[in-house]
Amino acid sequence: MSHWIILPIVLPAMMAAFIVLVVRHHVVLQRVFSLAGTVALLAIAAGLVIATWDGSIILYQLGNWAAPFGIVLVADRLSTLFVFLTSLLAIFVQLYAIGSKWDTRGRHFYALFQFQLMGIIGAFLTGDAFNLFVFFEVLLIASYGLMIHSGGPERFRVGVQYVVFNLLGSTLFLFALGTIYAETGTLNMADLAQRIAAAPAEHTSGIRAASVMLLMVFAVKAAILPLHFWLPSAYACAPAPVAALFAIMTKVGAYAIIRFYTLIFPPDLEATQGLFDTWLLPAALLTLILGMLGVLGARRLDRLVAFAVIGSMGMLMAAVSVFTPQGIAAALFYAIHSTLATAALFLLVDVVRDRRERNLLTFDLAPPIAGGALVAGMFFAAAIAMAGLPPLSGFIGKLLILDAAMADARMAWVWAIILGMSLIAVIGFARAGSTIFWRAHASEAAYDEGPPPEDEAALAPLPALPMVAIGGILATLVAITVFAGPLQRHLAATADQLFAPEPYISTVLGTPGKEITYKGHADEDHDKDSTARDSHGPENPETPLEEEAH
Amino acid sequence: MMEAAEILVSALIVIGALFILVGSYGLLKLDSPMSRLHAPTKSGTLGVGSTLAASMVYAFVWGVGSVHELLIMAFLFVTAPVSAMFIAKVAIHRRRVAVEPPSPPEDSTWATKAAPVAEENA
Amino acid sequence: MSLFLIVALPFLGALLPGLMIRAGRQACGMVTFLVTLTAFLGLMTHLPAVMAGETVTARLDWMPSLGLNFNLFVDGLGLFFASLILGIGLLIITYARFYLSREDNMGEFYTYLLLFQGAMVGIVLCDNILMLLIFWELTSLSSFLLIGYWKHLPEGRQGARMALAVTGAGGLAMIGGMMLLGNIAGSYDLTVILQHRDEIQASPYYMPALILILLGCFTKSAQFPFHFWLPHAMAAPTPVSAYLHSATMVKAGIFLMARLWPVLSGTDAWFILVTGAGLVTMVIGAIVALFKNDLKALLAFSTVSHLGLITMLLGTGTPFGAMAAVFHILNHATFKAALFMSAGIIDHEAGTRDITLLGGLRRLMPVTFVIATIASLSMAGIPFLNGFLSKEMMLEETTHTTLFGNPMLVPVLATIGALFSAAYSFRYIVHTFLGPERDDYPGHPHDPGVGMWGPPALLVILVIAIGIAPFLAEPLVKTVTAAVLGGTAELPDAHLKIWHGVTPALWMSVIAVAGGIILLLMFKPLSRAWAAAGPPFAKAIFDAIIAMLVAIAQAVTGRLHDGSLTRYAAIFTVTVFAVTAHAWFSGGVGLPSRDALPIEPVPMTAWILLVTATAVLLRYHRNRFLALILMGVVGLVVSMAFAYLSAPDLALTQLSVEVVTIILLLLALNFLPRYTPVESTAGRRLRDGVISIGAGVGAAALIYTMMLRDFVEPSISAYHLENSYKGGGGTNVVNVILVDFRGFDTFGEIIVLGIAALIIYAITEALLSGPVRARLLNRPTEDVAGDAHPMMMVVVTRVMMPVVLMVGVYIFLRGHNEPGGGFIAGLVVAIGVVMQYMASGYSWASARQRYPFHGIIGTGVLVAGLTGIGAWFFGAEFLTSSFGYFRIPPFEEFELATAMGFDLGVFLCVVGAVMLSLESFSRLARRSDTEVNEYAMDIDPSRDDAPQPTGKEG
Amino acid sequence: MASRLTRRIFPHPLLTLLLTLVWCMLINTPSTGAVAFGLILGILIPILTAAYWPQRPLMRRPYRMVSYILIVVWDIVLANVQVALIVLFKSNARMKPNWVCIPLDLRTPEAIAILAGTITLTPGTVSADLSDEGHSLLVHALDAPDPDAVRDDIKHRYERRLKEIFE
Amino acid sequence: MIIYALYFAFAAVGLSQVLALWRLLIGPGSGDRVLALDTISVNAVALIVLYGILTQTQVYFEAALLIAMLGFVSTVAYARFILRRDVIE
Amino acid sequence: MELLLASAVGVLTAAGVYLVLRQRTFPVIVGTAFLSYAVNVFLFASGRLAVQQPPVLNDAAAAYTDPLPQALVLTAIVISFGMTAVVVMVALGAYLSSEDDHIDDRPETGDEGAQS
Ligand code: NA
Ligand code: NA
Repeated sequence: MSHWIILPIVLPAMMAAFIVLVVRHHVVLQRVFSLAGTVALLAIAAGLVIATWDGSIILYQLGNWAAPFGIVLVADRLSTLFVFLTSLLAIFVQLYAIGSKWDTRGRHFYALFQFQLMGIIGAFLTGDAFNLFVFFEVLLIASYGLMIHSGGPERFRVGVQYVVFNLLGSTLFLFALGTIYAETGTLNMADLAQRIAAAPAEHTSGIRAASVMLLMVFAVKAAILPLHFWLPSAYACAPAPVAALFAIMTKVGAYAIIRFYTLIFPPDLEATQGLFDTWLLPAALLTLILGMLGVLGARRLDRLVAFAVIGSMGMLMAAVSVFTPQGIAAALFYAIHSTLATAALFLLVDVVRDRRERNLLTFDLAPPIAGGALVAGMFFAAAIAMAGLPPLSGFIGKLLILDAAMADARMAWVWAIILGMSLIAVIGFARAGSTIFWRAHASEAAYDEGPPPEDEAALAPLPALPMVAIGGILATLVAITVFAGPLQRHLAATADQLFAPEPYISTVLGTPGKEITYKGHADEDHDKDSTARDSHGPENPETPLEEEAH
Repeated sequence: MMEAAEILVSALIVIGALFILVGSYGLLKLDSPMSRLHAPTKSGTLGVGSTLAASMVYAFVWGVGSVHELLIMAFLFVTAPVSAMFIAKVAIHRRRVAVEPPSPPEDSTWATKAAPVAEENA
Repeated sequence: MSLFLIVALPFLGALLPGLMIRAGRQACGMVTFLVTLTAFLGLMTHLPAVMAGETVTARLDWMPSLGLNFNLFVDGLGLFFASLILGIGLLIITYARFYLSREDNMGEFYTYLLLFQGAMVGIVLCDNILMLLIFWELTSLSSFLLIGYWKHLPEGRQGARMALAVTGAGGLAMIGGMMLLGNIAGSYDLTVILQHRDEIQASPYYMPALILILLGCFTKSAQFPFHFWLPHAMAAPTPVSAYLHSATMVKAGIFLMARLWPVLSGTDAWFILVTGAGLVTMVIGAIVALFKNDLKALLAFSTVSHLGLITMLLGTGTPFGAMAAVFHILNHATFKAALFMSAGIIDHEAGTRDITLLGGLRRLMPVTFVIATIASLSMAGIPFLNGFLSKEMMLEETTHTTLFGNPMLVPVLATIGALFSAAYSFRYIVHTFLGPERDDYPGHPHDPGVGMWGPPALLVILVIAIGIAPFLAEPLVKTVTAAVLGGTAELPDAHLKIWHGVTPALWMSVIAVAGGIILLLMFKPLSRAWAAAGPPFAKAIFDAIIAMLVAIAQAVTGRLHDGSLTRYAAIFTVTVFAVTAHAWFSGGVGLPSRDALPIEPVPMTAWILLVTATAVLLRYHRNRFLALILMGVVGLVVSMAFAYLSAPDLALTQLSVEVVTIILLLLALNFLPRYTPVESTAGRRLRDGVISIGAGVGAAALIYTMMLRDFVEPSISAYHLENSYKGGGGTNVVNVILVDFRGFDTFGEIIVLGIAALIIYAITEALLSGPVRARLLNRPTEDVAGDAHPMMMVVVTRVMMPVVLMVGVYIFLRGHNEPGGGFIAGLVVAIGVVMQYMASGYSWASARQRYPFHGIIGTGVLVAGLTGIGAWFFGAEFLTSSFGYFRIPPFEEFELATAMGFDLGVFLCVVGAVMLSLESFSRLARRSDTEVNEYAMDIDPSRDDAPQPTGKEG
Repeated sequence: MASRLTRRIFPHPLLTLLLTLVWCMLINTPSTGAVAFGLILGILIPILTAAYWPQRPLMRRPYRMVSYILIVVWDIVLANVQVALIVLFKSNARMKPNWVCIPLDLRTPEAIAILAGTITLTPGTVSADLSDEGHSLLVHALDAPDPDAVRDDIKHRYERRLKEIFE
Repeated sequence: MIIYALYFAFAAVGLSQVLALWRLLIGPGSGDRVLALDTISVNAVALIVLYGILTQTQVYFEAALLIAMLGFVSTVAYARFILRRDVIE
Repeated sequence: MELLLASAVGVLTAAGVYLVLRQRTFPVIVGTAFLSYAVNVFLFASGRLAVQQPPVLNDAAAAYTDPLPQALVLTAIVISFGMTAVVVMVALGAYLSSEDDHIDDRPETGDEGAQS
């Protein structure tokens, strides 16, 4: 068997542990090791994408235990796609963190960073519902640390809210898992699919309750209304590279919804009719509306981008909630696109923050920043992508979603809201960009008593590495636009694979695991209970208690 | 023999339970914090000790034998005075005593009442 | 030249000006000119084929699955528009080179211009409507950059945003329309769509598609009521206005109506919408234009009016109307570009565009005067100029048009439009150039260099040439019209000529010109009346709408996200409750299949304890210390319940975690207020009570129902029970699950714990390196008891800690077969160490601590991970376990399992994590006035006898 | 040299003994293997924790500890019955709680701790505090009309014996 | 006979827990509450041991040991908090 | 027995939710601790209840209590401990750096704050 599947999980974990153990006092070494680890991760992820390109499903039985009894990792097109995306994003984010020196503004940045990668990738790869919970927790707790990295009153206050809200989400996850285990007696996702499909028709309440509870758990991650409240402040307050990395975190929720509601609770499942097919689309559209209203109404650039994330999740989930291969394929394209676009925006916001006087992110008047044309140009490109205007990937994503929505009876609503909200986003981004980047040029005239003394930060030349990182993300956006055709073919194949889950299920459940050869004690006549002091011993079988209990 | 053992175990259990009950009853009944401290620290400890002894006897008669109950007993007996002392210190510190303790025959004051600054110089 | 190259050239070339600007403005302008010229010449290579009626195509697959492909084609219509775009582009580039001042970033300007040019060429040449949408929106974006080019001008920024909002909105609507259209036709390729007239017009989606597409066209082409953005776009530098509003941007909508004419026109809906909008726009634009004092605003509204004219012509749906439209597009492009450029010259030289500050320029700027006059007269529809010809055709067409059953409506309105058109054209000449010379011009008016007047002059020559010899343009116009008709109708028989005889159109023309002169003569009183009437300003309405949107957005998002976690949590709970309840009650619950266990007195007592403690805690939670004590009770009861329910491992874990948690909370409470103030009103508490009772009842009902029913299939744990000993080598199934069957969960779990400790450490560091540090150090010392490190505690700890460590080792070693294991052992050991810390204090104990807790965590994770990896070397999966039984005298036979290595990692990680967390908390508590205690205990009478302290050794 | 090495290996020999005993109790089934393993741990753990117990308390006559423990156990049983009777049958009003101060002759912390522990576990008394230099012990008696008698009893019955063992 | 002794013991200890909880709730001092909690945990040890006799198993030994040990540690922690506000200093 | 356990889960959940809805960080943290008690018992009960069953394999036993939920609860307990530790520290950081332990960014207006 090949160990490639588990490497993306074990490698960051070991790297983080190594960083904590050996190089926790050397920032340069931490950078080197962490970056090297991430590059290796990307290579492995690429290998996994290639290995699953033809539709093969790779199974990894941890501890060599057969599913559903042990935990399995499953690599298929969907999971490897997200693993690759995560690794790619991680490289850019890390370059930015190095270039902007964010990594030195607090302790244990790289350990947390690598653990975060481990959690995210583990969530994508696992084939076990409870193990998914564990990886959710890994990624969450790492995100708590990263979110409040470097501290500060505002970050702590927002951090408390972020943590508490997600604790509620985690609690709900456990309630859901308890319910699902109580109903089905299993935790393996493929096994769940089989058992739920075979569940008696008169006894569906528990399964239905579990299915919506899980949906809400994932909806918290995916920031779907009305469970999204944790997001705006947390993302706005998080250090830029962290916020950029968080761009993939919402996708974990989306991934889980796609996985669970194609594999375990597929749209044609009798037991769960009338649930997510009814509720998810309205929720997604409301999310879209709220996100874009947030873009329009934001008073600060960082919050604007945070709301753009919510809006993008609304778009994505609108596509998912059509629950057709076409819809899922569109959602996947949009997921890739929006991850990169929001990451780029968060990093650009940080560049602006760093270079504006008093780190202003409000739309107040401030002098222009050095290298403003480059930053403005990049912001323009990223905003275009985010708002779904041509020529970047956002537009293609939008077309794909609109196209997919034709299959839904509520198409008119979907179209009207998506298009209407695109307009709102365009207006919002135009308002923000023209204020931040253009109005600055009016500042000399606008100040009554002459311009304020020039800020050193604003005049220093742009540091190269951060711009390379952002440029890299934008270049990737351009690349997925140019190669949208082949990419879309792959995503369509991915979606088709999701809607034909039999190979997945049979691979997971049909692969034999460990052969159990009985290894008793050295002297065979000892039986297993002789070590166990479970009873007071077999010598006096009639104890007074048993006697009386008869 | 078995009957004797049965009687012994039962007696130990009942005695233990009674002591425990008395300890908790005293905890509720006694009217000052320092007095309340006496009941559970002693009766409780002996009550649990008696129960543990019952368990040991039971194991020796009807099982393969067991001595690890002694360990729990030792644990309780060693820690109970420390817990009691801490709670007494709380009572003294929070002035929840009916009568203030008299001055020590030697030294200037009781440790709990010693101001932290003075204690640093000690 | 390849069509791809023609479209790509402006985009690729857009990179050049930015680079060339370092070589100077001349080089910058030159390279832009050359790029455009190359594209233009490339386009001209297709002229012969197109004039011969052929269609040149180029195809490239992009996203075939979506139907989005890079397909281009050029026919008469495309060639016509592309030539206009590139040809006038050349003139504009030349003009701009001289128009822009030294302060303006020319590289940036030409970059935007080329982007815009490319997008326009893309629109007119593309054969895929999705592709067309892309170019369409690109024109919106690039025009946004162009209009906002003068960033320091608020009008520029606002105008740019307004243009983007309006045209962007139209573009978005058009996305919908185009996708519907493509779906009806089964393809997004224009050439295919154009073949499906009947299907399209029969489809139920025709109406929505038509409306959505027209929304795009009308906004782009500034048709009423979307016309208002155009005048505000005049804040752009004049070359931009000249380019965007004569030949390009605003013509994009016209182009698209023409392009889709074969499939969309001919229906009542089309006729009413397009003709109606065009007519209204034409009249309103003309009227408003007359009263504009800004030269460019006047021209802008005149553009609105003329676009309305063309739209109206396309709306009639007749071949003749189409031909007139095509001809007017050409004519309007020529005279309007010339007019904009002349307005720019005036602005540039006289220093103002305000018509009220001008007049009498004819002697000062004779060349400009000539150019502007000829162009204006063409616009007014004076014979022998091209504007006259197409306007005659328009008027002719209106006489055959019946709108709302009234044959007079269209002709009369058209005449009124023409009349105002003549009026403002005359005003442009009269109020700018005629009249007495003034001495208060803001600048020093004089003719500019040939670089600036050359381009409009060239256009004026065209104006005259076509006006005198229209037959020259006829082949072109006919080819283009044929392309517009797209084979759905016969090309009209008419010819382009000056004299058609005395037709109604001629009379209408005469009325228009004469009326125009009269209007101009009456201008002053009319102007006063206009000002008094106070017509609504579209900008004000638009601004109000945007402001309202922003206000709504801020109200909605601000109100919802006001940072009130309590409300977020309430919404979360209610949502979860409601959705789950809905799911539950809409399904079915089978009958109970299990008997309930009897209720016994001891569990009943425990239940009473738990409920009482919880209730009292809720009542008195504001006393935080009491809350923690009650939490201790609840934790103990829960642990006991686990023990009672045959889960000793759980009981042990819950207990030890409980204690560590309490210690953590106590450590934190040291810094926090000890009481929670009453802040919630009774109503709010009632609300929260209702929500929480709902949640509680829900959870209870859910688990109660399920406990009395069986699994749908037997649980997988039967396998674990079956194979725990045989395959995992342990009789404690729970532990075997933890370290073997589901060891990967445990791996994640210890990482969570490790991360928690790292975060706590990092936060401590952040706090201690910030402003908080000083506050912490100088916290007032409260009234605390003496004797921080009591002798009895220290002495007992000296014995107890080693014993506790022993117990830890014991629990660790037996975990595989009996309750216990690495996790509980880790907690026990940690608690033993904590005992030591509590006894002798943090600083005394940590000075004697030899192993950094970070390192212990790292080692733990590494050991656990490496144990898992170890299996690889035996060709097995991560965490595959192995075990065996060994006998080494004097020891009894014992079992060694690789899972123990994993458990050791767990153990280390737990010890490290718990200790690092506790240590971090106690580091915060250090005050500046406390000294590190030198001795383990504060009071030690034996020190009286032993003068040399031994406390430091060891 | 040798003694220093011995001190490194056996910082607290009695602790080693105790730990070995604890291990045997934990294992609960007597065997040489258990004793051997217990001994190994009994040696290792004190070495690991030696830093936390820097001085080795002097015990001159450790064997007398046995008789002391027996006395205390007996007293505990008696004391509990006494306390139980007081708690059950004596009203709060008739009880005479009192403070008892005991000047200490003991100087070794370990010995003082054992004394204090003994006092708490035995008849109606709880050791509550130590004086600020460790020369007196504060004891609370649940029902002691005559505190001096209690003091003398404690000094005679327990402190004297401990003094013999430790000093 | 033993079973009846056990039933009696369960009842007595259960009652003791209720009494101790009562003290915990009425206080009045924090020290009283800590003492009550300590009593509850010591009584819990007895409950576990009794349950071990009832079910004739020794697997609950560790639980009893741990409750004894942890009860002590938490009592000290609570008391230290009242005395010094800082549990580990 | 099932009724006792289910109602205990209900009481713990209700208490947890009520405390989580309070306005200061400390009760909220206590609330999350209660929620984790509740969910741990819930998860445990998903394996159905068994009284006086051997928790460890032996030959004499006819049936066992379900070990899988126990393992899950163990994992959940540990994870929630880690989470609690972090949230306590973050809350402390928030309080120490702004001298305010409100969990809401600003106290709610309207029916709130009358007494604060
Ligand atoms: Na917890
Ligand atoms: Na675990």
